[in-house]
Formats: sequence, C-alpha cells, structure tokens
Amino acid sequence: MDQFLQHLLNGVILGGSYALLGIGLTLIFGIMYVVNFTHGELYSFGAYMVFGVVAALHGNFFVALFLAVALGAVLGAGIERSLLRPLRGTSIDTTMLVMIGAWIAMQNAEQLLWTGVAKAIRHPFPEAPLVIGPVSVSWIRIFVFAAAILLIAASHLLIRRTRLGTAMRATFQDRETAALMGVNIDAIHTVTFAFGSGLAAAAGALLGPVFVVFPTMGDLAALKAFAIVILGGMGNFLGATLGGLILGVVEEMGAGYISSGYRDAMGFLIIIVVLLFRPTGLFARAERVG
Amino acid sequence: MRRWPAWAWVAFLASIPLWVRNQYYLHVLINTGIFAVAAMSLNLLLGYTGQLSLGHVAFFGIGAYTSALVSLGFDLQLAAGYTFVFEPRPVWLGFLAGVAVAGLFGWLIGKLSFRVRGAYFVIVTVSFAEVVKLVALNWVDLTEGPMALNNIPPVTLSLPGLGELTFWKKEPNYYLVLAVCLLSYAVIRRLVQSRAGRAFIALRENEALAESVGVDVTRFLVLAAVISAAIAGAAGGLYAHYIKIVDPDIFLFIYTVVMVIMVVTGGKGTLLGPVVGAVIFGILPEILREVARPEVQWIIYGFIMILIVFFLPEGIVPAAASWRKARAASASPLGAAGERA
Amino acid sequence: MLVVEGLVCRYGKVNAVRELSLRVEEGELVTLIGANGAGKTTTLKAISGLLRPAAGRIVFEGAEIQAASPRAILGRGIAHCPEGRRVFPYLTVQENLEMGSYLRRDPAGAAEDMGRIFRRFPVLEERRRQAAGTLSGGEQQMLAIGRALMSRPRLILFDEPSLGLAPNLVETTFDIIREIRNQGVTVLMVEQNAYAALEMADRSYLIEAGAVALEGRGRELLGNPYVKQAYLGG
Amino acid sequence: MSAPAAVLAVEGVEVRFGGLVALSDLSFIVREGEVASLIGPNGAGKTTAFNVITGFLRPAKGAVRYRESLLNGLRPSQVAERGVVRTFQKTSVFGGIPVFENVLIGLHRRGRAKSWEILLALPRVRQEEKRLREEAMELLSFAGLAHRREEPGAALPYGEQRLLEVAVAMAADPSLLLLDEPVSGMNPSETAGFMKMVEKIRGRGITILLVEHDMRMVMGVSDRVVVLNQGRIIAEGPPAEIQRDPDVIRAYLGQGAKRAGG
Repeated sequence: MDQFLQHLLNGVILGGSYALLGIGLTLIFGIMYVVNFTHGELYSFGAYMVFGVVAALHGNFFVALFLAVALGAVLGAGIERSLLRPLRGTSIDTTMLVMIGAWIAMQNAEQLLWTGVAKAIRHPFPEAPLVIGPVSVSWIRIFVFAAAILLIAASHLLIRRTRLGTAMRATFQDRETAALMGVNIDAIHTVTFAFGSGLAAAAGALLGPVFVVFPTMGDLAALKAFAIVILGGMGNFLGATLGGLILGVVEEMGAGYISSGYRDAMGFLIIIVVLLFRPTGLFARAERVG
Repeated sequence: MRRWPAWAWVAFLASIPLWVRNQYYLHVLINTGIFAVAAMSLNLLLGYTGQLSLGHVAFFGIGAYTSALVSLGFDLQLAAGYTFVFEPRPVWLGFLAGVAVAGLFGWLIGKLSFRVRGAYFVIVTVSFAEVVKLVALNWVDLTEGPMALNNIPPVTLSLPGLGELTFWKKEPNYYLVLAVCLLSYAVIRRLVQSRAGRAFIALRENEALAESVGVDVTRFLVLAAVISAAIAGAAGGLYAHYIKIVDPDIFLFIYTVVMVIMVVTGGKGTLLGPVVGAVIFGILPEILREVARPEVQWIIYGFIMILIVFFLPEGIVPAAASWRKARAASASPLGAAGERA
Repeated sequence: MLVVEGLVCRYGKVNAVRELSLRVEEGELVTLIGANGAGKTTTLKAISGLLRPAAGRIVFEGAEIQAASPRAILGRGIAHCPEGRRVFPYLTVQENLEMGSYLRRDPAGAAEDMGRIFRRFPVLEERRRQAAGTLSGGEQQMLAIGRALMSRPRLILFDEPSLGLAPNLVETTFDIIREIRNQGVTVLMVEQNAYAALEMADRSYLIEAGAVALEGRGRELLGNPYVKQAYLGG
Repeated sequence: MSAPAAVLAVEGVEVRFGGLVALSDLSFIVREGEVASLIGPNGAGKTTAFNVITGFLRPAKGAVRYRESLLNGLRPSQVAERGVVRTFQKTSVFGGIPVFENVLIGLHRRGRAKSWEILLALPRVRQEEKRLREEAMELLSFAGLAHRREEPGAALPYGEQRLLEVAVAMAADPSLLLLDEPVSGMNPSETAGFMKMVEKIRGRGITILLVEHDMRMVMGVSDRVVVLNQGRIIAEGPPAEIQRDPDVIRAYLGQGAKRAGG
C-alpha cells in the first residue's frame, strides 16, 4: 500500500510536467492544424538553455528557467514565421514533412553543439527528500510540479479570460470568420506557436534538472506529448492536462509493477488502445480549447 | 527518365559487378539496393494511398529480426522450468518468415488504424515503431537486447545442378539484392496499375467519392499496408543476412526519415521515384562522409527535406517528366503533339 | 460609397469572378442575385479582404482597399456577415459579440452597443453565457447580425442571410435587414431567394458566370422576362 | 392505371446531430424508372436524406429499403454494391489524376480481379483491364468528355467537372442514381445541357432521385416531386400540382408562386 501511494505520488508529480508538454502541443495542433514535430526539440532546447546558463555562465537557476522559456518562445516564433507561414493553406502532410526536416536538423545541431554526452544540471534545492508519512518526494520535484501547475493555470486563464485568448479560440473555431472580426490571423499564428513552444521549453527547463540532459531527450518527450494529446483529444486543453496526469501515473505504476524496461512503452500502448476504442480521445466531451 | 527500354536497364545493372571491382563501392550499392526496396514499400503507402507511415522502419526491423532468429534458432523460457527451443532453420525459410511476419504486422496496423487518417495514422505508426523498439531492447531472452544478434548466417541457396551456394561475397549479395529490387518493383508496378492500385489512389484523392462508387477503402488500405510491410520485411531480411548483425538500433526513427526523404525527393506516387531517391541518398552519404561529420550530414538531410517541400514538392521524377515534356514541346515543330507521337 | 471596377478573382486556375463592376451609394440597399457558383460570395469576400483579387479596383469612400487586410477594411467601416452565419460555436453568445467589437478601443461604447443589441434581441441576453453552437438557426442568425453590428459599420455585407432558415424566420431576417438600412447603414446583400432580394432592394445586380449580366432597380428586374424565366421559376 | 413498383423506400427516418433533430420521421418512395425530385429550403434535410440512403450517416430511427435489401447499417461501398450511387453537393472528383483514370476508378465494381490474381498477372486480369478501359472510353464519350481524358480532374471547368462526376457515378453501374444539386452554379444553357443528360441516363433504364433548387430543372425533368420542409414532407405529386400547392408556395416557392429558389 505504501509502495502504491509512492508510485501514485511519483506519477502525479511526473504527470504535471507531462501535462505542460501536452498542452503546448495540443494548442498548436488545435489552432494551427500543425503536427509539431519540433516540439521535442524545443523541450530539449529549454533543458540545454538552463544547463548553459547555470553551468557555463554560472547564472542563477531561476533566471535560467525564465530565459529558457523566453528563448524557446522566440525560437518557436522564428520557426512559425520561416517554415509554417509560407505553407499556410497547404495540406497537413506537407507541413508535417517540413516539421520532420526541422526536427532532424535541430536535433543534430544540438548534438554538434553539446555533444552526445548526457549532462546533469545543478539546482539549488536540498538533496534530502521531503518525507510525509510513508511517502517521500524530492524538493526539486515538488518545485517542478508546482511550477507546472502554475504555468498550466496561467495558460488556462490566458486562453479563457483574455481578449487574446478569445481571439485564439475564435481563430481555432473559424479562421475566416475570425479574420472578418479584425483578428490578425498571422499574428495569432505566430503568438500561438511561440506560446506552445515556450510551454515545451518550460517543460524541458523544469524536467532537465530532474533527469539528465542529452540531445535525443526530445524524441521520447515529443512522442509522449503526442500520446497525451491523443489521450485528451486533439485540441482539448483540459484533456491534455488530465492526459498528462494519467500518463504519468500509468508509467510509474507500469514501471513499479510490470517492468521498468517497458516504462516508456506505456504511452504508446495508451495511444493504440485509445485510438482503437475512442479515436476522438478520452475526453472528447469534456471542455475543449475552443 | 526512361530513354532506355527496361531490359537495357536490367542488363546495365546486372553488368555492374563485372566492371566495378572495388568491394567498398559494391557495398554501397548493396546498401542502396536494400534501401531502395524499403523506400519502394513505403511509397506504396505514402505515395499511393496517401497515408504517411512514420513507423515504417518497424516492418524493416521485424523482417530482419524474424529472419535472423529463424535462421539462428532461439530458446524461450516460458513457464517455470519449461523452455521452448526453436532449432535453426534454413536461411531462405527465415527470409520468407520475415516477410510473412512483417506482413502480419502490416495487417495489424492497417486494421488498427482503419478509422484514423492523416495525423492520427502518423502517430499510430510512430508509436508502433517505438513499442517494437522497446520490445527488441527489453525482451532479452529472445532478441539479446542491446547485445545484438550476432553471427547471422548469410543466405544459402541449394540450386539443382549447381549445388549449395552461400552468399559470403559482395558479388552474389549484389545480385540477390538486385533480384529482390526487381521483384519488388514488378510487384508494386503490377499492383498500382491494376484495379487494386486504382483503389489506393482513390483513397488518396477523395475517400468519400471512392466509397460512394463502391470502393471498400478500408479493405484496400489494409491490403496496401500488408504488401508494403511485407516488402519492407524483405528488405530487413536482406539487411540481416548481409550485415550479419542486428541490434535494436535498427529501429531508429532516423531510418524511417531517410526512407521518407528518399520517397519525397524522388517523387511520391511514382514507380521510379523511390528508386531515384534511394540512389541519391544511398550515395550522397558516401560523398558527404569525406567532408562532414554524421551530425552535419543529418542536418543537411533535414534541410534537404525542407527545401524539397518548398521548391520541388512533387519530387524529381515528376519534375523531370514535365521538364522533358516542355522541352520536347518547344523543340518539336508539332508542339506538344510531338511528345505523343 | 463603394465602387468595384473590373474585379477578377481566381481559385487556382479557375476564374470565379471575371471583370465584375458594381457600385453602392450611401444609404442604399443593393442586392446581388444569381446562381450558386456565379461569383457572388467571391465578390463579397474580395470586398471584405478575405480574398486578394487578381485584378481590378475596389474603392470605399475614396480609398482603394483591394490590397488591404480584412482587419484594415473592417477598421474603415465594412462588416461582413458571412454565409451560413458562422457563429463561433464554442464561444458563448457574449464572447461572440465581444469578437464583433474586437477592433474597437472604446470599451464603454462597445458595452453600450452590446446592451442595445440585447434589448433588440432579448433572446440573446437570456442566453449570453450559453455556447453559440447550442442556439437554434434563427437565434444564430440574430447573433451573427448582432456581431456584425458590434463593429459599428457603415456598410454591411450580408451573404445569403436566408440560407437554411424556416420561411417565417426568413421574413424576420429581411425585416431586420430593412431596419438596419433604415437606421442609416448601407447594405450590400447576396441572396438566393431572388424574389425577396429584388423586392426589398433599391437596386440589384444579376451575376452570371462571374460578371454582371443585368443591373437595375429591384422592381424593374422583377418584371424582366429573362430574370423571370431563369431565376424566378418561369 | 397502375404505377410502377417502388424500388426505394425511406421509412420513418430520423437523424440527430448531437441534440439537434435534422430529420424527423421522413418517409417517401421512389418508383422504378422514374425521375423523382426532392425539394425544399436549404437545411430542410435533403442532403441529410441522401447521406442516410447512401450510408454516410446512420439514422437514429427508421429504415431505408432498396429492392430486397435493407440499406441502413451498410457502409457507402456496400450501398454502391447494391446499385445505389450518388453524386455530391460540392463538386467531388479525383482532382489530381486524369479524367480517364477517374472513370476507371468509378468502374471498380465492374472489375472482379482479386489481389492474388493481379500479382500473378493471370491472363483474365489483362482481359478484364482491356474491357474496363473500353468501357471507360465509352462512358467518357457518353458524358461528352472524351477530349478531356488526359487532363487532371481538377483542371476541368466547373460545368465539365459536374459532368465528370456523373460519368464516375455512372461507371459504378447504378440502378438508382442520386444527384445532389447537380446544376447549382450552372448557367441556363449548361443546365439545359445537363437536363438532356438526365434524359439520356433515364433512357438507360436508371431510376433517378434528384435534389435541386433550380425549378426549371426540377419541373422540366421530374415525374414526381417531394417537398420537404424542416425535415418533414409537406407535399408530394407531379410538378404541375406542386407548383400550385399553397403549402409549397408558402414554405418554399414563395408568395404567389412568384418566388422560386434561384
């Protein structure tokens, strides 16, 4: 039982960051109909930025986090302007191919820049875990979870409660009519992609210090993000959050009770099962972005 | 592209080992041939049915592992104390088993994704490939995991009158790969120029209209997936018995990307496109190897993919065809009619 | 107020509109009639900036707008109430109306206008927190019209406002459009219900194959034997 | 005088989208060999009825029968197997491939070659292929598109695309052809040409169910007209009667029968 609680706690904590990874992707798919294969690279970009600022520049950890997210958003805006805008209106397959090309190029650029050696990021939190009754959790993980929840809540408010968020949702529901309302569709596209990219970078920046940082870390992250998005239903904001939490818990339970080798297979099995029975996602009826 | 008649091309390809004596060049050509088979198989799904399979390397790897395991034999610890022993079988049987098992997984994927198209199909196939990779890594009993399957026997054929023939050298392997290439090309050509192939194209062009005139789209998508996976499995089998070692890295996503680049560059939905793409991207790395590290090479691949989509979205083969048509039209006093004559 | 000259619009290689010219004077109610695919909707989209014309000029109050963005054109005072109502289905009624005033920088004025729209269409106020997709066809039409009014336009383009509405609602909709015109807003309307479109219009254009085939006072066209034969069912 | 037997029977069909009722209790029949038209305001449920008949939508209640078989529950390709083929309201061709190939795909049902026979290149596969190509040419001539055979479907002008749609549908060997607003967007002379085409199709013994707003077309080619409004039938009868029916005038044709859909 204690072991079960520990796995559950680990799963929820991990799921918080997964949710962060998933909402960025689901937002981009939902509004832009772009399957963002660079999502994983923006994730590892965030992690490397933190590593670079902390290790190479001896910068403050929290400043590094902020910089990573901001630069991730800028990079995302650049990708949108240079690769996606010229292809707007072409088929989803066309943009998919371009995004795959960008993914390969970005990943190997990272490999070239940072080498394949995995790196650990130093963080200012105490090593000794927090023990609550039968379960324990490290301070850095608590911080990551809290930050993820905070970012998700802030994103939710932005999407739900602001004029910009309403315009984003309107664009998602009907691009042409949104243009008729005076929404600058180009700007919304760039901002949305930058926003989703910033969230991906944030996930990487937060999880980098928990795990280690290496150039291909984004591959699994991206694939997991896809699992989360499918689980929650493409474009479904709350669904992605719940999907992230579910994936986190399932992985921890799977690793704990089945085999740690298959931990990473859980997400894909979920994808396959969900698509088999509910192609629109588990939460198709729940509240959606739009 | 095809100034020469088909038999002249075959004769030319068959003559290569007679005048290319450099073993390394032959090795490059064999690799290129294996990739050409894989790219052709991907093209059947991507080019003809319009479904982007981003897990195609899974079928390749399944073919390689199956073929290797059948010819090596393996033991499995089943329940407590009981061990299932599989004796080594002839290589040709392993090869056929590889084709069959890959085809079976193709059927599974086709069935599984009967309701999903586009982005969802892509994600199902990527996920499938990842699961297969993790199984290859973790089912150590069967696959030796990261230790790899070693000493895979080369292809052996016993021909009546010729005795036993074992494919140790480059030359026989070249002919073997060439034969499989030609056979795959013939199978795909026959298929896409038939009623079945038209059903694939109908699915790509307009699914609702296809259904409304009586094309059972799901059935034909499954058929395309099975044949595509089986041919990819054949390529995997060739690879296993030529390289003689198979490890889970065979499932690396990057190999799927290479196949996609080959198909898209050459021209998806054309018969020759994937072959042209495979020749370019089979030989390009050998040129780039001299000047660039692997990472740089991959970065170049990524940029090529982007540039192709931006500037040559149809691919080389269709572009060359329309270029020739335009040139013929301007050169001939009859105008465009000259091309048809 | 609005002058369209030699308008050409293409989708790919297909000319949807070829050399179309028309004009709308301040305070007029002008209608475009013609078969589906004749180019009426394309013309409206070119005016509101959704489509970039291949050739021709569109002049609104003396300024050329054929190259302007929908945003800039809306800013000049042209609102477009698109075909099929196109309310944002997952936004609430109130959010839909807020989208109508997206460009406005006077929150007080916008709020006042929203109040006016709620008074004119009380059913929208009752449902202000409801997702627009759950409204009935008639209610959605009122919301779409209200949303277009939220930008305080001087010219409204209506695209097939009667489409898919029950006949009594069609009458209501046309009454609302007349009312809008009577309050001083100029109206350019595309309508497949040719009889109604001709009857209520000051002037009408008959569009065929992407160009103006006939032009005249609405009632004149009603009596035209060709129009009778081709568009009024004989 | 005995009317020909009913071949298609739509019986008490109800369709819901989410909570919305798009069709409620729709019933009508189509008789052997006739041209029947379904008219009514946009949104009255005509296209929805087409989608139900051809298997693109499943009704919440009711049944669709064609000759001996029950159509509801079948997939579109299975409905086509039974001889019921439709065209689409929005022009729908295989845009990226030549016109000739469009028709060849339409001939899918007339081919019998199995996958393994194709792979073995049996002689009968080759013979069948030759026969299909001849039939495709014949259909293209029928639709007056023979001169366009090598052009991609999407490159054809609007009117010819609509003819191609009909040629593709005819290739599927229908005994009942459903046409969804085939002349919308055509000018009067194109419409007249299409009306001749409908007569030719009917001359081949094919029953036709038509949805159309163009009253000249409807009144010119129909034997019988069914008027739908808000998912229900409000009138049914020969064109001349329908034009005078006060309910139809009020709901669809307009006051004093002057206001017809244009």
